[in-house]
Amino acid sequence: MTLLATPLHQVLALACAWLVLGALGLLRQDSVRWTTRILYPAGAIVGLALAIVALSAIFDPAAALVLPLGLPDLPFHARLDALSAFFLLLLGAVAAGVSVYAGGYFRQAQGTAPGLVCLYFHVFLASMALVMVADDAYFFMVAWETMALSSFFLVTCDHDQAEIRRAGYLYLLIAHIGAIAILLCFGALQAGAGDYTFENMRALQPTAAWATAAFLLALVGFGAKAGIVPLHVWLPEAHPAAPSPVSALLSAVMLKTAIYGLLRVTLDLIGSPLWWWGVVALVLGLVSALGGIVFAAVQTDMKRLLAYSSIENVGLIFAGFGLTLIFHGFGKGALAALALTATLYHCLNHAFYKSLLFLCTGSVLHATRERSLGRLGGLIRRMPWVAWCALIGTIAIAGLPPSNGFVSEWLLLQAFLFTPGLPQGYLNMLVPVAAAAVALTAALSGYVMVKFFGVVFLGQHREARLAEAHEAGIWERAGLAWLAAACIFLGLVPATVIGLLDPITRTLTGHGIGNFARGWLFLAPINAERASYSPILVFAVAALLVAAAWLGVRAFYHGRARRAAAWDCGFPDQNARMQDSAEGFGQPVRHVFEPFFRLEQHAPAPDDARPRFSESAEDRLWYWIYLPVARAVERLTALVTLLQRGRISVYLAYSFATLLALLLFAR
Amino acid sequence: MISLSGVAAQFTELALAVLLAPLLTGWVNQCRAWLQNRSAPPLLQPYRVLNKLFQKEVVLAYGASPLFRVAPYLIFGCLCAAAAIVPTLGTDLPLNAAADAIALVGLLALARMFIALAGMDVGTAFGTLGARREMLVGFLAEPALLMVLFTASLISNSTSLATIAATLAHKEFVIHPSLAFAGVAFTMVSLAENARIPVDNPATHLELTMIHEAMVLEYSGRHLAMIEWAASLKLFVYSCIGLVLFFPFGIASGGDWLGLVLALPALLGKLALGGALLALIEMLSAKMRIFRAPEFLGTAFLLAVLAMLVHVLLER
Amino acid sequence: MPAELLLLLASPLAGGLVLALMGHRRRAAEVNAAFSTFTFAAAAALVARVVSEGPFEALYRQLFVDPLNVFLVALTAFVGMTTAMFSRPYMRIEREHGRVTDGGMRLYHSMYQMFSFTMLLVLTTNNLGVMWVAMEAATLTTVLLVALYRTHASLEAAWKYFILCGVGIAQALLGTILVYFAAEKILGAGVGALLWTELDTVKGRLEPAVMSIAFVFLLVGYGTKVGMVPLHNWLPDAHAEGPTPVSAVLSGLLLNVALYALIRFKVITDGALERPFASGLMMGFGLLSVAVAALFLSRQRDIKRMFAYSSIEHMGLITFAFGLGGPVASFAGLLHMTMHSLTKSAIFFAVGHATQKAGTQLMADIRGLIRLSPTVGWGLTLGTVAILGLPPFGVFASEFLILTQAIAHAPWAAPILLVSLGISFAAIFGKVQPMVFGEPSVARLRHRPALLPVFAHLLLVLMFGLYMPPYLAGWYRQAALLIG
Amino acid sequence: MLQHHGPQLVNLLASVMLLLAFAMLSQRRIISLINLFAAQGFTLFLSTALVAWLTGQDHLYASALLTLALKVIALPWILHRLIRRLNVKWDVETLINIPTTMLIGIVLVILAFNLALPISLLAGTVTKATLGIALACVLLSFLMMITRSKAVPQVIGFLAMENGLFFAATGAVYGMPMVIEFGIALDVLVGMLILGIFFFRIRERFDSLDTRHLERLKEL
Repeated sequence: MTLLATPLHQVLALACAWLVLGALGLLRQDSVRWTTRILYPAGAIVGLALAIVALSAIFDPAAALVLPLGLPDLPFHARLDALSAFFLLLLGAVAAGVSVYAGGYFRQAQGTAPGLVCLYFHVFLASMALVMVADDAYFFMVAWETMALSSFFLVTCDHDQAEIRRAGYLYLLIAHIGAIAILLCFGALQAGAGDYTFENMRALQPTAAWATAAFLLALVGFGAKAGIVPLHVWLPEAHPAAPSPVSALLSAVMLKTAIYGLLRVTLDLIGSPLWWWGVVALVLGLVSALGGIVFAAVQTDMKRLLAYSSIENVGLIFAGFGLTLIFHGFGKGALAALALTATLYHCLNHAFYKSLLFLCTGSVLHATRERSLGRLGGLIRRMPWVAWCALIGTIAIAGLPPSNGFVSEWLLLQAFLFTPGLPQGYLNMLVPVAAAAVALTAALSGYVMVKFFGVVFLGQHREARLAEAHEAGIWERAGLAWLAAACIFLGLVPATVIGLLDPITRTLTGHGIGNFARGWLFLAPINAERASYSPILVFAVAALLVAAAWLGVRAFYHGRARRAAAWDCGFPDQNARMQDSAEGFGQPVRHVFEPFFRLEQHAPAPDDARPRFSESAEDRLWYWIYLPVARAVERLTALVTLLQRGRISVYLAYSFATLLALLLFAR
Repeated sequence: MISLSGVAAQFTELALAVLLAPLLTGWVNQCRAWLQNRSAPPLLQPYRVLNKLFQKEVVLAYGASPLFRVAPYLIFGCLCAAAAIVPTLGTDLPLNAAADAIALVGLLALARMFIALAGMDVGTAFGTLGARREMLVGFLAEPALLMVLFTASLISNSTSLATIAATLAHKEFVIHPSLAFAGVAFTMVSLAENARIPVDNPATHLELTMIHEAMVLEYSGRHLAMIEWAASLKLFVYSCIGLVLFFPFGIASGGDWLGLVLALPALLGKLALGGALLALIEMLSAKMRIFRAPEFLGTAFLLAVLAMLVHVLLER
Repeated sequence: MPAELLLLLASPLAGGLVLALMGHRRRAAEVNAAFSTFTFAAAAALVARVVSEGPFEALYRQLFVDPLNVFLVALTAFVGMTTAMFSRPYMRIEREHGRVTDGGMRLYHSMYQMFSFTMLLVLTTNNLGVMWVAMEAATLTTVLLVALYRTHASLEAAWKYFILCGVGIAQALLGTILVYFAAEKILGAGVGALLWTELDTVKGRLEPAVMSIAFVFLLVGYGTKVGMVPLHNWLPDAHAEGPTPVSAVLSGLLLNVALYALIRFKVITDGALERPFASGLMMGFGLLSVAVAALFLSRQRDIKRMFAYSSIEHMGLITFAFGLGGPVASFAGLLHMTMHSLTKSAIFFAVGHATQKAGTQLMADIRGLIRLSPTVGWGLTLGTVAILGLPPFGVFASEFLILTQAIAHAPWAAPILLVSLGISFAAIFGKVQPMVFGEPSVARLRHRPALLPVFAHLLLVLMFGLYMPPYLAGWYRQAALLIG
Repeated sequence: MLQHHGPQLVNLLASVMLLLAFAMLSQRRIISLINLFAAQGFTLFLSTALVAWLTGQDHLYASALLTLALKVIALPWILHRLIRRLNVKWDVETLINIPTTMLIGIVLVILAFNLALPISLLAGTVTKATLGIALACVLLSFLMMITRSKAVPQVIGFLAMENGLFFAATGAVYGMPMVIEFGIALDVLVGMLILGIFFFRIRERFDSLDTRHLERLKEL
């Protein structure tokens, strides 16, 4: 079958398979069995196949293809090179896990018919796959906005609640503004010469001014989709509104399509980036990282907490991307390769552990019908499997040693350590501050994740009915296990994974760091003396010591234990309300980072019969950027309505004036 | 290239760390008592406490989950691994290639996370209070520690602790002003991390002021012993890091047995001196309100970043 | 005179006369649909003929068919047919609700057919004078339809429509006279001087000064009918107050026909004057229309008024595209014209049923359409998504081409266009989303809505977005070359 | 004599047309407004007939007769009947007072003249000078429509504009081809009938013909 000969054909065939699955969902819209038992698992298999095809395609040279679809003089061009293969691998692997989980999760009825949700779900996956292989502006834009549209319908699944509709509207609006910027960017790249295929854009050498315009537009366009600070307000609204498997896909894979787009435009289409672009991306990344994590610390809704943490991780990815541009701008290819590897590795890790955590919140949401942290707690006893997977996710996202999060953070910090060698004076000064910000963000993410895991899974049940929370179903556990295993695998064998990233860095920056790694055991990007890290050895030593301690104590002393009421320094009546609430655990960060927030406190009056204390920390950007813009447009429209006040003589006067003006001036 | 002396050095260092840690704590308590001119508890008192606790039967709260029972061993394991990484006697340790400075900070952070989670597990008021404060101190101290280690790695342009120790100890002696800043920052961070006086009082019984003790209130028997032992091990690790970065003289370079033998007394002497110095610092300062701790650690963080800037400016 | 052309014009005329007699009968709607279907069949045959044999003239050179106007004839006939099918159940419901009397039904059906006759005449005539008369007749036929409901608002809308368009058309007559005056100097007196084919051949030698003044009058004249901004005031009232099939046909077809007339004159004027005087004016007015109409959208509370402003915005975009000139921009303009007609008429069909269910056109009182009746809800959602230019649909394809041409040839215009499209997206989607999602707030109508036309149109638009059949593309390209 | 003084006579009739346009602009009473419109129609008939006689264009005779039938007899008759049926006896209300309207009118006439100048130089017809006056009549009637608040004066302004257009046609090109003349005449007649229907509907709805009632459709 020549149709499935090359990997590119296979990728397109798999994308069509997803579309067909989505269409099949429409056949029997209301039957939950048909969608969850057959379609979602089939989608998972397609995802797995996509991952395998992408894995094999990473090492092949780029393959291009022209499809019969599209505009008459601009048909769809498709291309599969190392960069797209990597992101397809990421999409396939995560989609496999999430689809399996969705098979179990969508057993419970959502707002819309299960068949429709299945349709949106698979169209969303297929459009993301097509975004990665698109090789001309039209195909890219069609795939890009189909992704935005299908994810909008997913976000507004149960559209009965008003705030879900508002979240959906905000999401699609900012996605559309981003798409407009991307369209302008392609226009700038094409600069009036030749057609709109990426091939032509690569051949064109744009002038510095056009290239800068294209880069800044791409930054705005893809930054809007990635959730970078000024344009991030949709992310904490849209992710919690969507059902959990969809939030996982949104956070894990859709944000990465924005990173893919940015890499494609900057390193591939423009080709020769200027160094100060990197500084812009670095600063934006760090501001988003710090802002994101600080806001994550004060959230009281678990899915909003994870959404803000996504902003933080995207910020770190942008910082890595900024470093790549700085090194590439100064012609240090090897260091650019290191920074790019750190960026791509962090994309991979974030995709896995964020989707794992979102799926855990999904299971918690299903078991308790409760999303706010103030009404959860003690679920580790009722849902051990979900709790331990969440613990793996928590360690990974906090960037602690045996996990994959630590490896990408390690690479990023290594990349930071090389910057003092740059010729630019100020840059050497800026980068230690940047390294400090990255370190602070990593530490803060530890704080946030302890809060997330501790408040949700540990302690006592804050609500009575949590006692009968049931464990997640088989399908859901399979999805969680797949993603947790991926996190552990990526954490323990980074050298082989970097071998995978090598062809990408070689195509984009001309250098690779794959060959310095001394065998699969040790990860030593530049040279062994400089820095090397072997996760397996560290994990083995630590495990050995723990086992030794455990056995030693059992051997020399004894293992007896008995149960009694909690000690708590002698206080007798211990109840669940005495634990820390989510606001409580976030209070130190609110105190330390006070200027970040716009705090509104409601303290009860002294004679209040039922005193209620509430405090809300809002994002200042709403009041600095979004509401002023909305008011400005409002005033402008009010101005325009003066044109249509209803008097016919005034309308005739307009026509008369236009006629005279044209007669007088238009000669 | 794993040499026999390296392996020997590695095992002796690990054994030394695990066994001498309570001794160091005992020595510090003795120095404190003398400085407060009251009669000091015997030097080996911590060993007796540990032995007593190991005998005792463990009492678990009804709500305690398996995490609560596993946490002490995990914490102890992580800190032992951290101790194994820090070169106290020789520099060519087999584990050098396995982990570097960033991994060390990671391991300490992992230990901190587990103790905080254990604190929150039973769901008492003080447990979560302690966990919240521990993480507050943690998220300010960890970046400062990382910056201190970065300053050293910029000087020796490598992040592996052995290379840092080698360049600082065996290269010709150079005054590094950045290390001075880093030194001050490091002391402030280690005071905060080890729950010493200015941030937290190890000997206090007033739960509301505790940070470290509040989390381990629910532990008893062998679990409490492991936690106590881990705490003293943490103090030991921090002092070894301080020695490697600021007083690396006497650490044996690769392969010579004689150097190893001589390094032991040097290490003990330096540790004794360090312990006394720690006790002195504790006597001179009073415990701060918990919301003064962020400013204290903020200055430490600032000093560490300043150290890096000074390095980039002056020593480039 | 070839049979197809004869049938094409005779069928609506005959339909108009027959329905004038039996328009109020029970079977009148079916007869109306039958006549429209027959007209569409004739149009299809005409298209086949032109595509195979090329342009030809007929009826002593008074009628003329070339790739440009045959594509618009086909579009007009197709949308006329689907609107007739849609108006069958719609008008029956209106009659049951007592909003339309028997006399009104008779007037409606006969005027509907006469209206399609006048439009087809404007498209196929070669004589610019006859084109003016047919355009004026189109206004006359629709003004009574707009006032069909005899409410206060519809009366006011009809009066404004008549006066403003009457005055506009009068300017166009003066423009036509001046063109005839310039042509007479070269082609000699008599009917020949008013034939477009003649003028097209000799446009190089026409007097520039006269032609520029003539184009100004024509731009103000036919521009009023296209709804360009300073002259647009009648459009929102007329499209919102008439019955929905009339709004669909007005928004979908009449605007295109007016713009077609303007393009015919632009081709001649640009030929006569060296500098792109006509193109520049059209670009300016187009841009102004897009920007101002976008700002109007967020103030609307009546759904049909909002989509009327959206029509102004899209017609502005098409005028801008033709103003840009060049084969690709003209191709994009023609494509956008087709897409806009199909999508806007589909939206009006869905809106028609939605307003009938809710009994009101105020968007605040219509909620939860998808939950209440999926076909109407999904029709409106997909229609709105299509008209807003979201990719899988064809409107994005033409907007993509227009915007990329704008970036290439008039970079200063691209940001204005994009910002206006962004504002209109925010406004329209912000108002339609609560209507479609959420808890239903309207009563359920007894009989099922006939929404086959809506999904037929949207399917066509989706097809154009993804795959353009080659012969269709070739046809559009021929038409684009004519515009130059 | 008629042959020799032909062009002056045509210019005389053109100036009478302009005078009548100004008179209509300043007229207060509705009845005399209709009579003035009829007079303007008659002047147009005379001018067309004269030009037909002077240049021997026999199709112009038909056009002149058409003008006579439509604009001098039919339309004024319909308007008078409507006025009687609607028993409308009041005077014409204007939005801006008469003197300012006249001032604007004069400015428009000057503008029309130097606009039409380049065209009339090219015109080969004997009546090329009248093109400026025709354009002025069109603009004046446009102004009349803008400044009148009652429905009937607005319609009369619209019909006066048609007169101006026909006058421009004869002036520039000796009239449009016959088929188009008939088309335009038919349109104007049907337009007048429809306007009649509207008068009755507006009257029964608002019991007044003032367009200020027609202002509900607006943006807030």
